Amino acid sequence: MVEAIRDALDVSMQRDENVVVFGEDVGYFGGVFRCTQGLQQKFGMSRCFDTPISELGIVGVAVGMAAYGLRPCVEIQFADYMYPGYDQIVSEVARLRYRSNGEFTAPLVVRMPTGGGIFGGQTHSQSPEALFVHVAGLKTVVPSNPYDAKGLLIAAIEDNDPVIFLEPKRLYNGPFDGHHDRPVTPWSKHAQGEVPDGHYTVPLGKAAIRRAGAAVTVLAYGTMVFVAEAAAAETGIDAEVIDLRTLLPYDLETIVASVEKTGRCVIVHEATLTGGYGAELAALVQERCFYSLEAPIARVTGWDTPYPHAQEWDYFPGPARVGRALKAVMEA
Amino acid sequence: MVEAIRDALDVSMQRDENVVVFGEDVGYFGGVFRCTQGLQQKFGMSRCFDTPISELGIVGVAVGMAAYGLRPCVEIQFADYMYPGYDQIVSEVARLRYRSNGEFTAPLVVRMPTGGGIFGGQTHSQSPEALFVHVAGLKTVVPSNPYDAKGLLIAAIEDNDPVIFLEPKRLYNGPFDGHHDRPVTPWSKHAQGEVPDGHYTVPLGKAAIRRAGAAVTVLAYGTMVFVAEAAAAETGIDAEVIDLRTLLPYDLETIVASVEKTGRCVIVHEATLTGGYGAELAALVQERCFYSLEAPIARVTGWDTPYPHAQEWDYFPGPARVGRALKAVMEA
Amino acid sequence: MSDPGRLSFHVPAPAVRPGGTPDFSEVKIAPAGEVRRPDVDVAAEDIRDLAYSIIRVLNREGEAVGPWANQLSAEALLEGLRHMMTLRAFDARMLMAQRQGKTSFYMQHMGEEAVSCAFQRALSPGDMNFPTHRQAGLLIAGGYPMLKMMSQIYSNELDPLKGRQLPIMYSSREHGFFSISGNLGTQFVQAVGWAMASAIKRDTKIAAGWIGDGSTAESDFHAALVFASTYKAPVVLNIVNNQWAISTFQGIARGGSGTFAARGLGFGMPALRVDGNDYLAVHAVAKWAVERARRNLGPTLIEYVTYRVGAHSTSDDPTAYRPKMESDSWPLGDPVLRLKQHLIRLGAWSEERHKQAEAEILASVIETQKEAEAHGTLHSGPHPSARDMFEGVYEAMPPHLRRQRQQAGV
Amino acid sequence: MSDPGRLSFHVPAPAVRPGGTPDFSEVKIAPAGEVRRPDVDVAAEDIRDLAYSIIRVLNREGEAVGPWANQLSAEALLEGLRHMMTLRAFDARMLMAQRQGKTSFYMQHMGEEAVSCAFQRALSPGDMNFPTHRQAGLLIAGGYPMLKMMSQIYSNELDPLKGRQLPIMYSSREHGFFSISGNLGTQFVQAVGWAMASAIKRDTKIAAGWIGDGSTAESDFHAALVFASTYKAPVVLNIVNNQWAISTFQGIARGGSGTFAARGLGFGMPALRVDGNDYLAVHAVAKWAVERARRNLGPTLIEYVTYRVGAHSTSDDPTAYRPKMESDSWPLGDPVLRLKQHLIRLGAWSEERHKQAEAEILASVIETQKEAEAHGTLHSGPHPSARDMFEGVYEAMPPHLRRQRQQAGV
Ligand SMILES: Cc1ncc(C[n+]2csc(CCOP(=O)(O)OP(=O)(O)O)c2C)c(N)n1
Ligand SMILES: Cc1ncc(C[n+]2csc(CCOP(=O)(O)OP(=O)(O)O)c2C)c(N)n1
Ligand SMILES: [Mg+2]
Ligand SMILES: [Mg+2]
Repeated sequence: MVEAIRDALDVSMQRDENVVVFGEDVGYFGGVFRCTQGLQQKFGMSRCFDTPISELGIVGVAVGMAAYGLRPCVEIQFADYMYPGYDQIVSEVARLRYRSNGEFTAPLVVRMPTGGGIFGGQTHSQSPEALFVHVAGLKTVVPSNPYDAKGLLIAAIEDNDPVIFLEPKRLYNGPFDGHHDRPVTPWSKHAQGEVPDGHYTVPLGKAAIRRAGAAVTVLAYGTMVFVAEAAAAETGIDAEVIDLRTLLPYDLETIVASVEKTGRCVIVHEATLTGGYGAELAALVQERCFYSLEAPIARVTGWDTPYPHAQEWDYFPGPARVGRALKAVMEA
Repeated sequence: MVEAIRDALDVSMQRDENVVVFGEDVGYFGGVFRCTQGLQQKFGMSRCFDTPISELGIVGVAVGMAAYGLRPCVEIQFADYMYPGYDQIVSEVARLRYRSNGEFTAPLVVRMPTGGGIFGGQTHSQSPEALFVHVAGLKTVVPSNPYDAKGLLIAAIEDNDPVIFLEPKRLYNGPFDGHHDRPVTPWSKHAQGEVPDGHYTVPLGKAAIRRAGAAVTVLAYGTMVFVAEAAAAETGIDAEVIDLRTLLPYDLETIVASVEKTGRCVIVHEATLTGGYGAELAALVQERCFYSLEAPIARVTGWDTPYPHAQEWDYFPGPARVGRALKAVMEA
Repeated sequence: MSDPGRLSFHVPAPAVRPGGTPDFSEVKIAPAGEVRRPDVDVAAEDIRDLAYSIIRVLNREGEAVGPWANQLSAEALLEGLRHMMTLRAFDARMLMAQRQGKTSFYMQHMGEEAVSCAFQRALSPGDMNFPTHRQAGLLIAGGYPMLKMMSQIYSNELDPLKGRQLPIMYSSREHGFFSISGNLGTQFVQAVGWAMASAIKRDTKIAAGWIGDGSTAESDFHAALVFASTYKAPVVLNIVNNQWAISTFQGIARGGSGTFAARGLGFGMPALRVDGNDYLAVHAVAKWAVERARRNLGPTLIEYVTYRVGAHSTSDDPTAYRPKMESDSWPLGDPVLRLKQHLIRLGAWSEERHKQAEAEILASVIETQKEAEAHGTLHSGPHPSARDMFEGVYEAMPPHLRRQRQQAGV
Repeated sequence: MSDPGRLSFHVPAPAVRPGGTPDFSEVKIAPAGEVRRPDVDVAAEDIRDLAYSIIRVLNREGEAVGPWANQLSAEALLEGLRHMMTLRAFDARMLMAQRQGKTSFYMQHMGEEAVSCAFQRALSPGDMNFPTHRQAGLLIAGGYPMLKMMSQIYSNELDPLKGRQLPIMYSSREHGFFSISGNLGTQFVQAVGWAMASAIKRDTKIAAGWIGDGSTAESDFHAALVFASTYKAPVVLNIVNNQWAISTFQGIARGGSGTFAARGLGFGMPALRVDGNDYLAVHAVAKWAVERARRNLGPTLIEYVTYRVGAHSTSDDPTAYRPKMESDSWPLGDPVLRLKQHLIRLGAWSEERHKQAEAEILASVIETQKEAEAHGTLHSGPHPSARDMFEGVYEAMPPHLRRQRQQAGV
């Protein structure tokens, strides 16, 4: 997925010289996950450069640049480190168009690696998507595979609204279904690892059905898509797995159509439970599909604790936990 | 309610000389809402003082002080301005006990005026409670009247965990049911405006039933408690209005008991809808009360836009909107 | 080490509080004309002293003296006087309108008019200000229609911001005035970003950031200085030190540092301190810094020393925290009176013409106000719609917001 | 103004990149003994030059010279040498353990040992460090049991932090070592708060904040300086300039300013720059600043000039961004070798005793390591439980978390 992201940046920088890329260690070195490798060499120091360690500064200068007319696509080294830039995101990026009645806009993208599964402990594992989804004016995207990552990132850069682009870091080098004790499959051995050359987009706001099923709907995104698929396969439950891809604006039509068909719904995410994005999904689904629901909607998520180091696999919502939830919902 | 908060601070500072109070304009002037008036004079410059305009600094030094052994109770001038301090709140305040295995703790309180209804526009009207409730390690409190405000604030200061204390600014000078065109009642004319002298607490984590009813449960907090009461009275619907008081830890027992009784639930808050605290409440209620529910749970909230200035009353979830929701839920 | 004894806690406090006699004797004011005017390509380390001095042009007699004088014609100065007088009249009317309930909130500029009015005249078309809440002079001196300002304040049907923003939170791309944020400080680093963009695009435009003395404590101030100094951004970074941040005197934000300008020294940035009540000095220093930026010599930090004569906003009463007459003792005088005196001394102006101008300006402001009010005030007359509230959150309204608008029945 | 031409964008870059020949000729190094030692109650404005110079004690010949010399006995220096050698041996073993998969992550100190080891010896019991990720010397020189450090790194059953924290994120209230945060910078302002609290309580304890060169760009750095200077907090604010922030050279964070120490000047704070590879100089300057704090004279900012010899962490390879041999050309040498040379020159040490000490220290570290491993490593042996994961989020477990723990079946 790293290559797909790099490719998306490359394509975007080639097509539009207003696209600039910067962040901590993204210039000469190409980013700690190497997503920007080679871009400085190819496009020069003015288009791709290192910044001081100030997430506030990174987002803040991006706002000024976007107001000027550039399209900054910045990197926050880990989503866990976005908080110093959160004021600029919430108070500025999200509201600039609204408060200036469209006179100034902030068509920028903030990329950040998100999620756990790499023994990163509490400060390299967080999934803060709920903190963006609650903020009017932002769009929030979470790709689950290289094809989508490239197409969604290009779409995000071309979008005239600000986009928070969360990259599940556990998927950078291959799909991950939560079976941490099994060998890692590289993307090259996976269908969605095939990424076309050149320009294409995956539209924001559209979910994808990853596995059709009739018994229960699983709403997931990022790494959890693979976990959900594994859980379905392992339990033998005929689950329909929906990869939301864009968390806001969300694809309510696809969600409602599925739940109306299955009558059951399990929501899966890595972020902490309380006030997580799953709460919004549950609230929406019960509102829209109340009369179709045959069981309470279940959420399988990270626990309401900081993300621990040693207890990674006790914390991570893996296929066993998701499988149990599927069974429970089927039996309810 | 201003006097009740001041009283709580006064009582706490008298009982425990480790309680210190600071923030922007809170010292000599006594705070822009006058909640700390007189405290500097009474307790001296070392116990109550003005700070530079840095919400990061205010929370950051409070963490160091709390680690030393003090009990800082700091003020953020408006909840809308807490974002520069959000990193310290999320990454430090909330996780200090956990990450140090209890060796260092942050028993501090962050007070902030919240909510709309005063023509404060987008930067003096926000209700960011969902951004705290999602963060493990924090407690979040929203009082709705002077009696509770004093008792909850004393409890918060005495609590060994960090507490976010959101004060609905529209309630500072009297209850407000959303009828902005009617004369303002002062607290002195309201039962809950009576505040006992001296020390007492209202326990964190316990909701209060403000209006008993059998037809539908309304979950509300802060200003919305009065709006909900008004809507019930005006529609004549026999609603049970629950004032949550503490959003985390929440009082699930009281909520579930009520909804199991009424079979219907309306959730009301001023914050934007998507990803708001109401989503969590809806998710919990449908999970716990699925088989009792006779209608989809409805949410009446601020719209998913920044808080506008001129359209204050179009934005504010007033009794008319809540009333419509009550009727719809009753008819569903 | 001998027993050092116990520590004690230090909280800075102003010399005088209500009831006391105003005293600015500790404010060191260099005589006008004393501070040198270095070349714009001077090395920052060679002018560190300028961060601790104060550049002044107009002396007590109303003469323009020293190396920073003689930058503006009498016509330009007359125009400047008119801008400041207009801003003052505008303030007076809007304050009154707020008291009359025609709007919710207002913030005036009394005493600080020279800073934004003179600065604006040092910019070129296409340059961009990133202002905070007390720089309406940038708009007035930049020719922005007052009708729009009033309409914004009234949130009426002509409000260019559709009622979405608090009064005085103007925005005008055309007039080089970035949308004001209610969150202090955020604009300062955005100005740096805008300037970086101009350099990236090999453009010629520059940016100006604005911040108050109190707000320099915010994180954005630091980020702005870090990024500006690293990328040598073509930006002028302006600190308006009006001595107060609501009820908090500047000593709380400034702490142990001698001046706010000194904050630039740690970044190797030229840092100048200037008499903010001296139209000529403000303009001369602004021009110097703008030229530096334009010539790609990098950022400049400027502290304008001035005094907030009025209340912080219509929501506070300063007599609760400072002596009532403090502003009368402010040693740098009144910017309007000082420029007026200078122009009279130059022979280009007179008491009578001043009075007449005052009356004319007031009349014209009142006329505009009437026109604005015909289009509505906050609580009466035509106004932006609830529909407007739902627009502009995104470029195109997403489905969830469309549903909400429908629910709202608008 | 004549046509200034087009702007251009400036991005600082290091003089040499991989493939090039290391070159530190632009790094100005004052001879040892040259910089004066002011009294601790000196006015900050009288020592601004110290922010641009570099305090050094050990000269090339290994002699201690100048006014900052002669603060420590030979015994104390021998102890210091042992601390640094211990830290180096500890690093070597833990790095290897990480490569062997016994833990997930490690960060070494190679080249920077003097900074934290010497600083710690200037503190008194009860003082509190607010460290960042490269100050384990504070623990080692402070006598914290190495078994606990290793257990934390291994997340084993003895881990005082119950497996909750990333390796090396130690915490020890008893040893004056505040819980390390993975978020850069946050601790710097907390140190100021701790110091303020000590002053509020009229205590005698002081605090020390720590931050890396790269992290000075973070907002917390600014807030720390603002609050420390306003309240004259009894705190020593330490910047460890090891030339690199992961792949980013210090010029990106430093920008146009001459030095990191200079950042203190804008706050009227004494700011000193010191040879961070000189145990004696670090200790002398630390003592000076600690005394200032203790005597209620307020904060001091110190920049330690050193060099990160190893990789940033076990997650990166520095040859991708800097010449392989760059560390060999670093002009300030190696702290262990320099102190060793000095002690030999003093007649208190010899090559043989050094070799022997090296062997002894390594043996003892290995012994402790074996003991730690008997209690488990990250992926094998005894370890904290899933129950531990649910504890300590709050003082008492709230109902929602209890339900989750039950659901987890633990
Ligand atoms: C982030 C943030 N914190 C607090 C406030 C509240 N506030 C509004 S103006 C003000 C004082 C600003 O003082 P200063 O920067 O000196 O500017 P001045 O008003 O004097 O022009 C404060 C504290 C705010 N608007 N934003
Ligand atoms: C807020 C935040 N942003 C980014 C990071 C990622 N990060 C970890 S260490 C580091 C470099 C720090 O450099 P410096 O401050 O010079 O300290 P050094 O590692 O050189 O000791 C970065 C960018 C982080 N941990 N926290
Ligand atoms: Mg001010
Ligand atoms: Mg470094």
